[in-house]
Amino acid sequence: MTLAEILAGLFRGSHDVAVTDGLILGTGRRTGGGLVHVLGIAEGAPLGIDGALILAGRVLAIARSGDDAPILMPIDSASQRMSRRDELLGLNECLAHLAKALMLAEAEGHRTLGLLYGRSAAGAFIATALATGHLVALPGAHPEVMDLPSMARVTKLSLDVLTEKARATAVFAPGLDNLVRTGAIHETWDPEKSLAEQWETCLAAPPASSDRRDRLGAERGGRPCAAAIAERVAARIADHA
Amino acid sequence: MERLSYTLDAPIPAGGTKPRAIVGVVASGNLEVLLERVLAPDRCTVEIATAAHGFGEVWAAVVADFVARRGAGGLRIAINDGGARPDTVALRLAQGARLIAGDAP
Amino acid sequence: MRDWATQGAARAARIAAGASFARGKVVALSDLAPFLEAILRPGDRVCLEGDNQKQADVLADALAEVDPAVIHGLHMVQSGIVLPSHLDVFEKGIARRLDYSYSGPQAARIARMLYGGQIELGAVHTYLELFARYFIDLTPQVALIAAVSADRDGNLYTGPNTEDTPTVVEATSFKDGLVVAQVDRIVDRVPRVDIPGDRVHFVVEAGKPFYVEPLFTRDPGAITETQILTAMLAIKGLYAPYGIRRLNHGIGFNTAAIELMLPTYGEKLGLRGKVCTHWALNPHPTLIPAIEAGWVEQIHCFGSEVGMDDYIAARPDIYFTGADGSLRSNRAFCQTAGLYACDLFIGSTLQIDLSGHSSTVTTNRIAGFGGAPNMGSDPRGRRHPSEPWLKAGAEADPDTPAPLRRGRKLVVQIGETFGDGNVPLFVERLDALALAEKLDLPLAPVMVYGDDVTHIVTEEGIANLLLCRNADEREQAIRGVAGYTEIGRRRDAGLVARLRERGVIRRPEDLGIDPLDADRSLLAARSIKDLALASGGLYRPPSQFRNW
Amino acid sequence: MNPAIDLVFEPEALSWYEASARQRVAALVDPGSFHEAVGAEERATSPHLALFDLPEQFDDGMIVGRATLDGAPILVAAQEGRFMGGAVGEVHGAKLVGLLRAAQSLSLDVLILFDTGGVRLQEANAGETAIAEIMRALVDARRAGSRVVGLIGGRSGCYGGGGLIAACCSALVVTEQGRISVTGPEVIETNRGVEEFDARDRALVWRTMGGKHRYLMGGADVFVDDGPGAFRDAVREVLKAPGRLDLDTLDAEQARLERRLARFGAATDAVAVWSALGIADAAAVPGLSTRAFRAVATCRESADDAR
Repeated sequence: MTLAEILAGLFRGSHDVAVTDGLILGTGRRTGGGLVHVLGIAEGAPLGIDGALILAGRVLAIARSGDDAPILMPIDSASQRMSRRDELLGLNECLAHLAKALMLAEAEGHRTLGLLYGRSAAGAFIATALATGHLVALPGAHPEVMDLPSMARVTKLSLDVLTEKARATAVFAPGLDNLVRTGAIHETWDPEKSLAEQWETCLAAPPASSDRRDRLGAERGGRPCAAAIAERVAARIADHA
Repeated sequence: MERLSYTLDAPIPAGGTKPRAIVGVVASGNLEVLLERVLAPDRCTVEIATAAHGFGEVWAAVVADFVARRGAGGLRIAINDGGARPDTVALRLAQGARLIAGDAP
Repeated sequence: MRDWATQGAARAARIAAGASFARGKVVALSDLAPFLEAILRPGDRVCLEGDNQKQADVLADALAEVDPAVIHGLHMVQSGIVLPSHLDVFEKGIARRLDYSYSGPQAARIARMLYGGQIELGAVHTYLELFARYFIDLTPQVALIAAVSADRDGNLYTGPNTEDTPTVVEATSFKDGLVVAQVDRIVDRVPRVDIPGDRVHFVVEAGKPFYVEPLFTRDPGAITETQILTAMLAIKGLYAPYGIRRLNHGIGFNTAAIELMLPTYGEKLGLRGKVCTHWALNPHPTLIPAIEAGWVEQIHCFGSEVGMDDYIAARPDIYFTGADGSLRSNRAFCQTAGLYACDLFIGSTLQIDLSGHSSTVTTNRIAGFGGAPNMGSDPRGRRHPSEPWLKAGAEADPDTPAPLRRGRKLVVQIGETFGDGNVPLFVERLDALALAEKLDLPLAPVMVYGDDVTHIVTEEGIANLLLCRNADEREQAIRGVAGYTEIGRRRDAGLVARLRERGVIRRPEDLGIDPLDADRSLLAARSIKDLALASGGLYRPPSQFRNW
Repeated sequence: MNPAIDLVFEPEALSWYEASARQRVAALVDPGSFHEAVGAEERATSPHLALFDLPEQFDDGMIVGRATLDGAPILVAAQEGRFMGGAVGEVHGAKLVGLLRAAQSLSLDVLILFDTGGVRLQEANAGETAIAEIMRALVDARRAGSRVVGLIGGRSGCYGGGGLIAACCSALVVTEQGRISVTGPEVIETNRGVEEFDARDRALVWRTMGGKHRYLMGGADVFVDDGPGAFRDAVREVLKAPGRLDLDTLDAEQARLERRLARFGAATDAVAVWSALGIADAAAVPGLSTRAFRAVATCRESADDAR
């Protein structure tokens, strides 16, 4: 789906969302008229220091605003912007700052919902969609850490071999299904149904009291060990306390 | 990965009382050695998982010399190998024996 | 009547042809290729200066650009085949025959071209041997050399990297040959005259320094515990008992470890002032801590080393320096010094066979010799005594009365029993032999002959070959330090034990060395940054060695 | 006097850069106080490396546990930068998640000894997700009052998701060798060309991503020598400040980062940034000893209460 279709599906006509230099900024109105803050990345743009600070500034302003309106974060991005200038000026801080801002806004009572509708990868994915409280995707979305040809270069395995291995496990190959199976993406929406209704269903559910992605990964078979290891570590640490 | 396993009579029991020790890291040309004091003091087992295939004879010789010369009795030794050279293997085994004997922190 | 001055006339003709491209002696960079076409003749013997360090790179590139229809069939007589252009001239037919010494970075390509018949090989030499032949039967008609700066009269300043230049110019210019120099810039007055202008016929301003490879920089960060153990063995088992004061080191990590352990391990053994005081050695950065700790009295250098110039200039008591304050190096003199005035050479190699022959050749890589065979050989012409030389001579030949007994230079091979990629150091048969067969060479390229080697040091111990009385003992002494290689595992355990009782083989424990003490904390510097700090900021490492 | 130590620098016996993760932890905390949770003997290895015929490590390159520092309990995590470049895989990441969740529930401070190239490609999806979980657990722990201190000075630096986790910490202690970044030099060069970033120019790598630059920019809070003693002293120092992460903190960070872009956004090289900071001989900064560097670094940007 395109961003326009998504916004139409969610808000019908009642939104002022605009895309500037690949950044999505604006607001929309829920079915019942309630306010929604919309910010994200469009057009497969990379996320650099400048964009990250704009988004973070907006999130912090929302967190300070006193409203408890949810934040919707549609994402169709490249990876983090790869450049000398971005690294020189501390891209890691800017991306982490955005992620922290999203988590703090959530703590201040704003539900944060990531909506992956295109590509996303690596640092841009972590700083945006993966930092929201609930991440949904639309079919056709294509998250990846690294594309298979690049991975073939780094691992010195042939593309054929990698493709074959990718069939056996969800753990490394790009693609929506694999990220769903690891638990990174909570659910996939059905584009045939009303997006607004699916969105309202999300908001109607009580906010998660803890990060359940590793449990989901175990249930879905994409991450067999993570939840058990994390629990074992926490239990052992507590035992010694 | 190639898996090798040796069980040997050990003339010298491992020193000290520590239940276990670990030395080394798995990296290219390096290895980790985990030593656990779980066997009878005149036995030693060594299990190896190695990225370098076809060096069984060399491993057997290195392991045999180690068990003959150092305190290895009572130890179950597990090795993850990233293709280390025999001199590095011998050194890590000796470091492991010293560590479990408590000579070094 | 015979004309006794044909060579002089030929040179005059070449100068006249070249002068049309020159103002005085100065040739413009843009005219370099046509200029070379004017001064060269097909079939010329040409020395293109370059060794394992400095390179006349601009002249090399220009030579590769000349028209093979005009200039072809050159006979290259040069120390180093190092730059791609050095082989391009053969590929294009500009050159045909080659006599050289060192080909480290081009080892694989030169092997392919030799197999392919694109190069007609005269011989692979040692540096000193090739220099010698410049004065007998390989005298260049044209020398293309490199310097830092020149004045308009052609006086050259070579800076710290003088290296081969005086030798090449001497052989060429005084035998009616033509000398062309590339310089970074032309100045009114050179800082010091390394080559007098009347020996130099043309100068080209390259506008950049000649290329220098930092070949002698070893990162302490890459030194392994096993290499440290071999260094402990060498210091305690060889340097101390023989009292080695005058020596040369190879460029491997084992010898770098020795250099870095003098101020720590050597100090603990009380060896300062007793060993390692006088050196034939390039300015190894890894020797900085020993120099700073007062171990070293003086060092003569084959060449300089990238980043070391300011440090050297600030330590004129240690190094040979000129009126301008910078290092004066000279490869021919330093090779001679290493051959005749040093009591020990120690270096690493790729293969050692059961006779002790060693080689760095593999069947698809021909790295040449450089200077190692000169350093690593016993000079039969030596006549002055020294304690280590006499002691080694007595070990080798206890029966001859002392006044008639030759001493022996200590020639030590040091290494780990397995090299990179688990390749064994010890072999039944050197790859050099297969290479000689393949190329139909009368001589296999052996780096150090077995009868010159006195000791082999590995992590398993030291084999003293001087004490071996027959070929069988020698073979078992070598097997006895060959560790877990196939050669080592096939030892005669009984004979090896007897050799150990006689001190022919000495294990770490025989020397009071615990292999578990071989720790990187023994290194006086553990990184290039440590070396820079130890130099008080005077050593400025090239970027590729930095992690700061 | 022993000339061996009469040098202008006196490194600690153990180099942080060279030490293994286990050596670092042992030398950092009170002697003998470290108790590992899910240690090597449990053989909690990666379930995915076998698919690639790659060797496993018994701790999957991550060591977590409890210790004391000056007698006070503290939690510690350490990455082994030599095992797969310290890369984050499923087990590796989950151990840190578990530790951070324990820190929140037990109200304990955490030390993270970073040494990572980022996400482990052979288990990329698990690693990427683990990074997100770690960041969330870290933020939750900080919001609950725990202090999380990152220590950076290993061989593999702190790259990729590691760089993002580091920037979520309360404070960062860094050595000159320590590198903090998202995209590695080789990846930038591969994607954008050698004109954008020459990955072989190591001086460029360090002045763009290395410890001195990060300290001068406020990307790290304490600059230390390469040894566990120096790190221990620095940790003691930063743990004097109270733990805090709220909107005020992030507003301050927003202002701090916006100011950085305004001040240095036009710079194309670190030397220009350092000049703009007011360092007279900026080009000399990489060569300075720690003492000399601290003396010129007084004009640095700080991130106090703004991280």
